[in-house]
Amino acid sequence: MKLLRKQLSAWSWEALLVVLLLLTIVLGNSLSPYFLTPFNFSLMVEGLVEIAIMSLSMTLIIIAGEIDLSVASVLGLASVMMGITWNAGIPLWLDIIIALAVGSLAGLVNGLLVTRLGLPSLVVTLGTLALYRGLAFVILGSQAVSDFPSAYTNFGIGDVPGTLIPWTFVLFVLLALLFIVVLHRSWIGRQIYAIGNNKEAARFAGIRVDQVKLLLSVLSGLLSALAGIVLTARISSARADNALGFELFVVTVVLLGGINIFGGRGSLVGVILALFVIGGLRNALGLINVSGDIQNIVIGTLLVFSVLGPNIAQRIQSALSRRRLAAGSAKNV
Amino acid sequence: MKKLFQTLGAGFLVFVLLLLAACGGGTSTGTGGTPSSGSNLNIVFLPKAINNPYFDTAASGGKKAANELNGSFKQVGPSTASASEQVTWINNLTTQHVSAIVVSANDPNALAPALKQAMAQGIKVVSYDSDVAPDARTVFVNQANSEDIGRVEVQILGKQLNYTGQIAILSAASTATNQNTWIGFMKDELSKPQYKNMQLVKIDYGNDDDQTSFNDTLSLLQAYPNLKGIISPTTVGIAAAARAIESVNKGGKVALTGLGTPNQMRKYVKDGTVQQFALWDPGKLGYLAYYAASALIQGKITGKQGETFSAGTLGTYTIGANGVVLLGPPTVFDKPNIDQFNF
Amino acid sequence: MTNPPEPIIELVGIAKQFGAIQALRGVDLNLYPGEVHALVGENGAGKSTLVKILAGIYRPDAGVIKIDGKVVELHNPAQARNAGIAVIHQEPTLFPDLNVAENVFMGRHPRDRFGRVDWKRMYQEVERLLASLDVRLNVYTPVQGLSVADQQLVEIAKALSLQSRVLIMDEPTAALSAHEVHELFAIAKQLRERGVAILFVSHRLEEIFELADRVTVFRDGTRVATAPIGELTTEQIIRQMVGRALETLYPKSDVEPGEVMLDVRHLTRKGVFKDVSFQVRRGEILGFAGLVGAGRTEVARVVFGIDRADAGEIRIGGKPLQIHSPKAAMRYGIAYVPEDRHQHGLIMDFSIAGNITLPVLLRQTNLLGLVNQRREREIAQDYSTQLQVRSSGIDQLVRALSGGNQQKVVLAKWLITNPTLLILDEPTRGIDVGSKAEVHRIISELARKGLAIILISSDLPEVLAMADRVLVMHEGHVAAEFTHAEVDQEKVMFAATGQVTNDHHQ
Amino acid sequence: MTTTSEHVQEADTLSRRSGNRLVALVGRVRELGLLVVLLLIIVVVGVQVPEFLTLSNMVQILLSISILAIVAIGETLVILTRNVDLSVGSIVGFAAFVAANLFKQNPGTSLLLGILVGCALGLVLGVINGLIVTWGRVPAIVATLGTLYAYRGLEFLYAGGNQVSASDVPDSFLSLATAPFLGIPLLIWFAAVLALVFGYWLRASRTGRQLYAIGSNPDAARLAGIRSGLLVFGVFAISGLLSGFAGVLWGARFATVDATAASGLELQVIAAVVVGGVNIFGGSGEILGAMLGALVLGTIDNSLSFLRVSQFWLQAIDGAAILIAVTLDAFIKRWVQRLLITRRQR
Repeated sequence: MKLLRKQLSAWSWEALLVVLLLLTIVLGNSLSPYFLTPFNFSLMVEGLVEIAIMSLSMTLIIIAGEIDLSVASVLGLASVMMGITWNAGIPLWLDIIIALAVGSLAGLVNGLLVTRLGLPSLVVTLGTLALYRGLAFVILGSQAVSDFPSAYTNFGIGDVPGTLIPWTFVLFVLLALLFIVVLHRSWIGRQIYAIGNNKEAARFAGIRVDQVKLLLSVLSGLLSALAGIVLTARISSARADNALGFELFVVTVVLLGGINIFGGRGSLVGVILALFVIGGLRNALGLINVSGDIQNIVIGTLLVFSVLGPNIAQRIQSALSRRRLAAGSAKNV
Repeated sequence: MKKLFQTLGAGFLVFVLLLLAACGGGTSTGTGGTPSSGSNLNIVFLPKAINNPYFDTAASGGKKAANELNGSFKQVGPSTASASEQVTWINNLTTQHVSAIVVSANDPNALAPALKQAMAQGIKVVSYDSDVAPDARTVFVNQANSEDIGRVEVQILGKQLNYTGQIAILSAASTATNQNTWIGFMKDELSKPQYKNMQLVKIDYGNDDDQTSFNDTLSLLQAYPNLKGIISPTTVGIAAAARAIESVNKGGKVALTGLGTPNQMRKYVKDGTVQQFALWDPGKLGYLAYYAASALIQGKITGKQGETFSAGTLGTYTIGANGVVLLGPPTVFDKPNIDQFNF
Repeated sequence: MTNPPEPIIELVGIAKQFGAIQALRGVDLNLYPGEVHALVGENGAGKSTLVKILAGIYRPDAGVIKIDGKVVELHNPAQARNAGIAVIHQEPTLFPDLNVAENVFMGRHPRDRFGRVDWKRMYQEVERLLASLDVRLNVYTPVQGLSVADQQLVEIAKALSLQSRVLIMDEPTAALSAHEVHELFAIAKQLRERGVAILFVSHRLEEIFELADRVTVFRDGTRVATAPIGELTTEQIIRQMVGRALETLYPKSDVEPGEVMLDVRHLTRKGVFKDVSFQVRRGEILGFAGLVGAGRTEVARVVFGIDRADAGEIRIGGKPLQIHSPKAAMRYGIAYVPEDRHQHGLIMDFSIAGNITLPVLLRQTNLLGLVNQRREREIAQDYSTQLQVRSSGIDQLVRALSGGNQQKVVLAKWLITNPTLLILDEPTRGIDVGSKAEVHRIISELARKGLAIILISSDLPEVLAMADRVLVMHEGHVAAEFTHAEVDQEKVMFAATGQVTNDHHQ
Repeated sequence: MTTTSEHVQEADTLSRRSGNRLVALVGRVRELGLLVVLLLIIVVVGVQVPEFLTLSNMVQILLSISILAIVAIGETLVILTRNVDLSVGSIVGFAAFVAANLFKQNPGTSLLLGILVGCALGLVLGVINGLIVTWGRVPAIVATLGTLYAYRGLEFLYAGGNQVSASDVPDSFLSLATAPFLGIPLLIWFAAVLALVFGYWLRASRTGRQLYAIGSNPDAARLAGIRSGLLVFGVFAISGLLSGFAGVLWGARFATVDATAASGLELQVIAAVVVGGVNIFGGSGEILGAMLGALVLGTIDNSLSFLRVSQFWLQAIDGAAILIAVTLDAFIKRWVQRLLITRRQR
């Protein structure tokens, strides 16, 4: 019984998110008759894929006790790399590899600054947030490259034949499964949690803390670049301002997913649920023509309450139990 | 750990299952919404950004047309000029099966796939103000002949400067189709012999952001002390530039012209910071765009060259090459005439 | 020692409950001016709870606190402070970015008539305070540059500046070297002369006999005895603490040492230690004595690959090796139980099983890198039973365990790697007497199984009893080496304070 | 024997004195470094482009950073307590629109009332942040990330697609930013006076020192009887208030205000504070440093247009400046720690 309760409380956040998700679906359905249509779901997930991909690596990084604010800028930089390499007549497959390599390199720079110089990742990636975005603008200005081959752009907006499942979503599902297994089942996942909980103790237990962090930084760069390739395909245009400001969106998804901002706690399942809660809410509001910025009231409030709610509940609970205790001891006297 | 996959089943799979349900329906469900009937004019405007007085004026024109035609009018869009956000909006509108989308593109190509998808769902697409790729819309309602706009602005400035001195251009986003076409014609006009003493020293992109345009103008003035004139072919840019010039007391010393709305520019025309600027009436643009969209919905036109349609008080318009409908020549505003306009 | 009749602090019937646990059950305690009152008891006996109640951090569920005969309520640390109670916690609670003087006067900066902070006066007063304690500290230095001992002096200066009449010291000596303890005691005695009442919490009984006037023993949240120190013996105190007589605290068994396991030659790390050489054999326990900061932990860190050596050689089983990381050290069969359990030893939010298997994760993974959870749990269960970790099961979070059980988890975690060389750094610091004996039993058993063991400890009786040989370090070099037979407390102290050189011993 | 101990004492006093100097130097090394960088930029750019050195351009630089500087003062206070306020950009934008719109809707509104309304709005939003962080115990980065969205959304709800432009508001409002006082625009005076007041307050008041204590060691601060919750609440309120005031000034300076005003300002503010040597994890740093940080970044931005470098470089250089600043900080810190350790060993 006790064990069951503990298990429940360990997963209560995910349970709450499932409830939130169901509420979102009910709400969406009541707001717009188009919400529960397969076509809408298809378009919605298509528009979420880039954020979804970046959320995966962001989850790992935050669990390891760091943060990467530069993800959206790396995305922009990768998008620009796709553009200029394609313009230069380099074949598409090589463009993709170059974009991924540049993304990884950007992540590597973040990681080296954090691990080798011992700088706080919050500040480092705040700096590279500006730096990488700036480089993207320096390289491509505010032009756009659009004449990508249709095979590539079709990947961005096309569905699996005979269904309404976007190819990009298939990519995300595969990645998500991989990440869930890696984080929750593999030794490296366990090491990530250990590092986020107590970096020093992890090091003393023979975990190569710096290497793991460096790996996560590179991974974050790589996935952000992948998201950039997806976004470039989806809107068939490589631009320096692609995904401007998405970093906050990604962090919101991860935090709402129950990942502790100080590291060490949370699960990917929660993050994926949170992704669909936020995506669903935005989509539902968009369907009744609420503008994105007003949608953000809901998102922001949800984010605050995701931490505030449990805190308040806990305080009320402890206050109640204290009162009960006081009443009890008074009776004893 | 087992719980992990159980919760996964409870939550994540709900979503995936819904998607899989979609497969069962197959692609045919996509068109399952209400087919757009001729009487049902559900037309939505999607400007570059929603809080821009220029587009607000255009929207009021659209609303007027909607009243006349007994149709519905809505305007949605991003708060900052962003192509990818416009894509999201197009997707939202496609899902809702509106009857027509009237769009001003932040990027002609970025919007194309989404618009094509919308067209595949039977939604009519009209572009106004800033065109998209021609195959992603049926009709483009052009506010003015691009060549006219580009050349007129250089001519106005040339006259004011006596055809001598350094000039700069303060544009919007460098991807904006209309801006680039105009700038192209400006450069062409400048290459004529009478402008040989005028040098274009810099093209600056203020991104249709007030603060950026303001600061950029100040930087231009500092960095090019001999600058004599600025052309800003964007309503946001010219207003910001006028204020910037005035704030450093260079009014009258640095000539400014471009495209602006009379209400925004009235103060500066009256105090002499700006002598002349041009613009078409955006209200009429919106009005015409709405009529074009409704004609498409009702099947009166298909976008072929030579077709004609009636646009209420504006009279009858003919579709030109590439599905372009031209609103008419721009109006030049100056101190004597500016009080006749209110938009 | 005659006590004036009026106590400064009188505690009557103090009780405190946390959830289902009754931490204190109606405790009475009096503190008189000019006495050092020792408070002893096993971990969980309620000492810390009492200290926190006096510090205003916890509020008692029942009972009365009287100061100078008047009933007071201590709702927060500020009220306790204003009531004249100063607390020196186990870990110094200072502000690393601020300098010594500001740390002393934080929140109470002297002010001029405009209400501005009077910096000059503040520096002067702190210098005067430190001088009165005969302490040399630069008042302008940020605290982050100070040693733990110096930081505690800052805490004491803070207490003095508050004109505190009651000074509570919660295990102040846990992180201090013998020399530093000596200095601290000199200051405590000085304060006693001034009429300050000192409540002194410690696990080290010999310190209590050196300093205290009276002793109070807690067991399971109740006070079992209070008596003048002269009326008690160590054995009596221990019996009252644990509720039974302790057969033997140091169950050392003799083992015939085998071949040389670890051979360290001329190991040097610049500015930390130099030219350190020693050998450890299989089945042998090598004790490392010395003052804190003498370089013992630092040598261990280099052997375990956490820090790099600048010169010298480490041989294991006769082969010279480069140990660049703890991971490499583990590969060579080295295990290191660090001195700071919380900081370095455990992942507090992991379960017992998760902690125990952390160093060997890779060994329990299949080809895809996935952890075999069943096997992991089996191994964890096995070791936690062997070491008698008391818990509700291997899924319990280590956060919820007592210090002694946490230490056993750390031991289990390292034993699972099958080490051939085990380095124990202060393995019994801050754990209660009962657990201490168990840890000693485990150490002896491991030595008997043929492990080479290095035991670093500031607890001299422990080193003397457990070690086959004792190495004494002083200021970064080996000052002396003794065999079990020839070693005694005095010799070690002489060497550790630099009064005997190596050649004298030879 | 006595002589030796006297010698020792003498040496000790000597080393203590040099210690004071060392500590004082370390405390100033960041500010000095920034000054050197600033001078270097001015000299290098000034030699190439003499117009850069004109008084009017200097005033221009100061004008361009003044609003940012006022927000940075509040942000510094928040960061000193080991928190962060990401919502400042949204508060500035909201206050700017509300104040400007007030003048648009009621042209007769007194200037003072307009300022008060903007400040009050900022204060309320800051108080909400403070409550969420202290009473709700939500980490500041999460709380203010949420309110960054929420406040901006509320502003959109209030503003819709409306815009206030220069011709809609009275000139007296616009003059709040530009009117000269002793030859220098008012805006610069506001920033300078606020920086001095808060800088001095941090140094010379008990409360100011307690902010450092909270950031340096929150647990110890509580044990020292510092009312951390109240003070942290207070700095969020002050940050909101200053952002509200900055918002009013934003309206006055840029005159054209819509719901997107001051988006992204939070990153620039944090950049200035961090470049100015304020430790992002609290406990150390000064207002003066943050102001210098803003000045250096502003001067770099300004000089780029003089050097006719594409404006696209701006952002990249800002980012690089942050990285260089924190990297140097790390090296300085290592150096100081090594010094302190070797001194202790002696």
